[in-house]
Amino acid sequence: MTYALVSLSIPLLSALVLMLAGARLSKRNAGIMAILTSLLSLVAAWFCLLDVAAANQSILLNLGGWENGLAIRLRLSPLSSLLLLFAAFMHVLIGIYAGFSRQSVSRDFWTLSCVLHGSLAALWLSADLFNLYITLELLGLTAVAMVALAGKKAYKPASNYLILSLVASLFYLLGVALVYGRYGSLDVVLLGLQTQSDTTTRIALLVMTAGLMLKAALWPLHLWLPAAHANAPTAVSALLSGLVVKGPIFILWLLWSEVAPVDLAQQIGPVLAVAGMIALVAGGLSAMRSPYLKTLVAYSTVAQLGYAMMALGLLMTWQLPQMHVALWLFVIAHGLAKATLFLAAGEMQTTLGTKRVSGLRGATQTVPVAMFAFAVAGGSLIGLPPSGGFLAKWVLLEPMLSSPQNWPWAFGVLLGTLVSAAYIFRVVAISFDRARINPPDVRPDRLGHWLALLPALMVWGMALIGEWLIEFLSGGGV
Amino acid sequence: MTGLQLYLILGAAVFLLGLHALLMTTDSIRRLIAVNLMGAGIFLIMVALAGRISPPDPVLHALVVTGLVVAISATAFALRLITAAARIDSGQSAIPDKASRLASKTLSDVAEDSRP
Amino acid sequence: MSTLFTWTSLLPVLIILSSLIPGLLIFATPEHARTRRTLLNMTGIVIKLILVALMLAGVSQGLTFRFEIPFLPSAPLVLHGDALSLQFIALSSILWLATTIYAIGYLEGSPLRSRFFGYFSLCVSATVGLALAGNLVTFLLFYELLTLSTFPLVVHRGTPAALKAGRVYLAYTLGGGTLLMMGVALLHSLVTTPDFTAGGYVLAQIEDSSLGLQIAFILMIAGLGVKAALVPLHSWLPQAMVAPAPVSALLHAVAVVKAGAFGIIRVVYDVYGVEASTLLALTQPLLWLAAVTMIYASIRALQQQDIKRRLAFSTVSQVSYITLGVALAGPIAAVGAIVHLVHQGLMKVTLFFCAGNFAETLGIHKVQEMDGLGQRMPWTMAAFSVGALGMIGVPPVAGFISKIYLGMGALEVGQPWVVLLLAGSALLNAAYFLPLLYRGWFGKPPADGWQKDNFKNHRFETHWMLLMPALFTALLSLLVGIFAGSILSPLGWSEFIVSREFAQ
Amino acid sequence: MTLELMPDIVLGTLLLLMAWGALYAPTRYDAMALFVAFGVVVALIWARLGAPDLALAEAAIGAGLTGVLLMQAARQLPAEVSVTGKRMPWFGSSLLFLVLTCAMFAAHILTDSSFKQAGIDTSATRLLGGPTVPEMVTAALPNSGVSYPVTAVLLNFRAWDTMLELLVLLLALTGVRQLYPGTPQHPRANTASSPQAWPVLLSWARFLAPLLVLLGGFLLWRGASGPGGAFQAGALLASAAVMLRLTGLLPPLRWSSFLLRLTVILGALLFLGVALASLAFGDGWLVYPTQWAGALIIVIELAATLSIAVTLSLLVIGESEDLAS
Repeated sequence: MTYALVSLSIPLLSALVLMLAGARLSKRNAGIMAILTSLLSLVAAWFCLLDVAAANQSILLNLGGWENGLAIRLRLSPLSSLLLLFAAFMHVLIGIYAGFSRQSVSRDFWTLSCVLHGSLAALWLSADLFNLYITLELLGLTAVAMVALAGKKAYKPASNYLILSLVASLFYLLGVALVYGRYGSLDVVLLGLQTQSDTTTRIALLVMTAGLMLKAALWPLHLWLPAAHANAPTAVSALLSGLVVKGPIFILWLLWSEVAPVDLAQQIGPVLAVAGMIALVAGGLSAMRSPYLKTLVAYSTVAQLGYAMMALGLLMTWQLPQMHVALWLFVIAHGLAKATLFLAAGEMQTTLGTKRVSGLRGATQTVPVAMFAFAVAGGSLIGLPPSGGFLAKWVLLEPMLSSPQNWPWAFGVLLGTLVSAAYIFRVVAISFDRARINPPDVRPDRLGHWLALLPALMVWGMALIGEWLIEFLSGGGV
Repeated sequence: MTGLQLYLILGAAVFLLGLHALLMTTDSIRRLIAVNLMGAGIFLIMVALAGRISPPDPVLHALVVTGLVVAISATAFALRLITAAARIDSGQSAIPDKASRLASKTLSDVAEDSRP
Repeated sequence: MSTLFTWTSLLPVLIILSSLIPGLLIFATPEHARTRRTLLNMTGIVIKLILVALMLAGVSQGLTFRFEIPFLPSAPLVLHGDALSLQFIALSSILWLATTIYAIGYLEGSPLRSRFFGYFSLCVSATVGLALAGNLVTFLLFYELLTLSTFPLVVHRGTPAALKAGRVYLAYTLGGGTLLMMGVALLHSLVTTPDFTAGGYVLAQIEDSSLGLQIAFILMIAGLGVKAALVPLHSWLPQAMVAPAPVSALLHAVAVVKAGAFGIIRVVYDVYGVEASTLLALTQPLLWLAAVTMIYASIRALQQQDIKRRLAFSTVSQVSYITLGVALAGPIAAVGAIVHLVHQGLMKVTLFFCAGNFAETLGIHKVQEMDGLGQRMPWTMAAFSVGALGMIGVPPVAGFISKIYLGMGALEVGQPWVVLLLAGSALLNAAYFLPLLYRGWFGKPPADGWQKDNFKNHRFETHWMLLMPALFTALLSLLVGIFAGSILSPLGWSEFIVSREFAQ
Repeated sequence: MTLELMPDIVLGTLLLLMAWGALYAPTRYDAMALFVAFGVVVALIWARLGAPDLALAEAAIGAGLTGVLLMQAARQLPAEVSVTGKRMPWFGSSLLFLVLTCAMFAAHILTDSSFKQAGIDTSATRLLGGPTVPEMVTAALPNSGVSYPVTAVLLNFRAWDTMLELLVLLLALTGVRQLYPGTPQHPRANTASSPQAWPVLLSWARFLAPLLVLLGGFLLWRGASGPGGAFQAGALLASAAVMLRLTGLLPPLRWSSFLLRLTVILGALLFLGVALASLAFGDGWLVYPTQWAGALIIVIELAATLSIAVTLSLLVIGESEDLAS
């Protein structure tokens, strides 16, 4: 647990120091400091993961040493240790990209990215509904401030995003208030022992779910996402799509897999799963039609989150532990792949001087590395073996196929795969156009392009540790 | 009906009123006010729930204090953001394209040329 | 860990790496470094051929080559060199040699050659991986990688037509890949994913979940059928003709189409097993499908005036022979099917090389333009004739052997109508190939000369790098037919495979 | 029953009226004014419900700071296009549905027996037969270092929440600072930061501000044993600062000053420092040693008050030249 706390407090401390230092620290040094911070946090998270793997169970910590119920509890499960590691890695990667590639960011990006890192770590570790509310707010405000970094054109999307995010948090807070009113507790584990499926619980869970779905941009509450994610600076889009939307999903998962009574979860599960299926198709179709590259990538987030929602819904319906694994494999694979997609999209936009998909004609020649990264990461989104996306899909498919009455769900996965393939290869096919090449405005930035490729290779590399990952997540994953 | 129930209903009513207004208006300031009202409704519910016992539940009061800080921070940020967004000329397209940039460049060139 | 590092476990990996690493290096090679690129290509090929020979020797000695790393629960990644995989690997390695030489000559002076040869090598690596795959999940993996690495080759020219063909190709093959994945996953949920076993491994489950097994079979055959170009999933293949000639050769003879056919062989023999497939009533529909494909594609081939398109439909028809042999579910037919995998490859690659030579040398694309070709390009025309006659089934060319075995196999399992079918198909083959030969040898060259005439003052009738591969493969098609009786011929090896398959 | 509830009903009606007005008043200016009035009513209700801390906080924020914020925004915003903004027609039917469902749910909640039970007596909130959380608070109070339960919860039992809450404030400030990138190019001669205030307002401010500061100090000091505490004190101090700044009596608060930045982050920094120190040298993350708990809490509260005060005033009245780094 100590390592987890260290991994959590390093970025927070660093954020404060960066704020204090202000202009005294040059922008470059601020960047280096933030990257080192994430790196240190990554190391701590790694040790934390080793600890958990050795203990092979969740570790609970009562903050302040107070008794259960009174104290806020933190919980370190295999999943949260993995997510700590994941968040730290993404911050290191995107930090290096933001600091050293041609895309420059303002000084406050570093403060915000440290706060984001810290609040995500706090979220993964928290097992207290109200504490989760605060981390959720932190996450939302950071995200909005980061979108606003893009400058004037992003203010409007940012303010819309902020209002939506506030509303979403309030829905969640209402649910928390009702739960506390009903059970007199905020602790996830204690609540899990107590909850019954009465009306209050039902309404509380429903409003919380609505709020969290809005925050996570799960269909049909996703309409804010493309504008916000597509207008942010490239590094920020990658963080938003890769990490920020995963926070609410974590809480949603916590609620339904632990707090909610089983019979209630079984009632709501199919609804969520169907919504996930629709998200897959609807998001994919929107991505297919989008004229702008970043919007396409943003819509693909909507679609891919459909997989996560499907996994969650089916987890609730069937109460099968594999579904935890499927859900979190999707989240991690999608995070890595999406980081690549946004970085590559940003690089291609800068180099080719266009934001349109049609401007990518000839991209395999003009920006080969970025385009290759885009295609490779796209392969994971489609779920081609042996990528991380395939691992997740495989784990999701297995229980679906095991008995004939579940086969219709597999059809949803099939549809999702085809739609994702359609929008990814729409981009890839255009890039092979040699007849009407769009000439680059500037020379490609080598570092940025290769950095974009890195997470894509990692998501394919997940295959190497696939079996271990699945076992690690299913062993005491809850 | 007791006083507590009255305040519970009031809280729910204020929340719903805020939600309704949020969905009905497009003016950002009014939407922000609506969000604040929703928050106030929730706080009302929480305080009413705290009042079930005597002395009132300190945990809920503490949560509301925390919630208030979060609300004022977010409100201040949102207001600043809204005013900043309003300052920006809304005529600009959110995603300018190479073509349109070129077009605007040409236009300004033309303007440059036509200057005496 | 000790099993990881013996030479028998590493050899399969090395075989894949022998084309993968040169491929990756070629990507990094500058466009103008022609010698370095050629050197990389040739080193890779030579190493691969040596390794394959080594493995061939090992397998015939009874050694097992198996490499395994964990991947999915109860479905590890397994590379496994058995007799059947070697048949396919040997074919693709030899044809890779021929095709690479051909491609170097063909693409001389054109842009983006590093990219082309990079993907070319990746494509071969995927094919070899697919051949070595030891279980269905590994097979699936390489099957998808093959799709991905061939796409850039299909759209290599980057023209609107190429892009359109590429989109069609992707739509079909990715759709097929998805179906295959569903099938594999369904089968995995029924019987998990053990290694390919001669005689199959589903027999024990046949009572409990026959419906599931049937659906999995249909899904997998549909997925594989796309690449094997079974009607009605074949239309991508003629469209993909816009690709450069070496790519067409690769698609038709070495990699893509063969991957589908090879997959069908694996699924029927080593996953379901002949007994289970018959019990589940799966072979008869497959037989019908193959028969329909055979006849339909031959008729379509008759209608084509473009040489490459005619060859494409001929491929559709010829590859279904393999499926036919598999579906007949008898040992002799099986020999026919497996040997046809090689024979068709050799003959078809010859035909495509020759067609490419005609186009490159004299700008000939249509059947009508072939008049008198034999006078200007006798060697190429001779090679073309060998290939065409083999396709019809004229002895002693390789095609004759496969047809004989297929026919005997059909009689053995009591399906005499298949013999009629084969005869009909041979007639149709003759009908669409003989006119070409007639025009080529006996037609009069155009009075006003050829529309273009490259390589006129060369030592050979065309560039030697274009001519030699065609002659080489034509010679091979003849030799494997003539020496079919030898144990080292594809036929002998196929009998070796089948004897193990039908042993139990 | 009715007589007893009379004040509640009056307050409730007022609340709803104000809420309605704040949302649907014909002009935006009226809406804002009514929103401030709404805040006052809410403060009254808090007082009535036995939550004096909240009443104080709401008065300082809802009526004070939010009012200033809104007025400033109103001054800068262009006129509203239409009275209540454009309506979204396609939203109509779905909205009706939504509101109806919500209302139905609300009605259901309030009549549902389980909630009624929970709403009237708290027997349902026992943790698996153990003591309820308020009982735990009472029991643990002597060890918490302070004698007022709300403060104990905020700064000891749920100190982690409070620490994160301070971060939220900092974050809002960082976010606002994004909107004023770089140094202003055109220093305006007569900016809003130094308006020509009326003499009456000036003298009022001179009189009120010290009072607010005093009151803030008192609240902070009192927080250990009674209603009050860091947040209320900070909010009052911020109100005083805002008032003085608006009348031009306070020099501008410049983000570029190191001291100011230190003050802003002091609360969170100290909190985090204590947490790390307790992890490294003490019994664990945020575990205060019992004999020092009181002193620690006072120090943290002091720091937090300063941070909150400065952050809030910057959030409310920070101009571009103040916020630029």
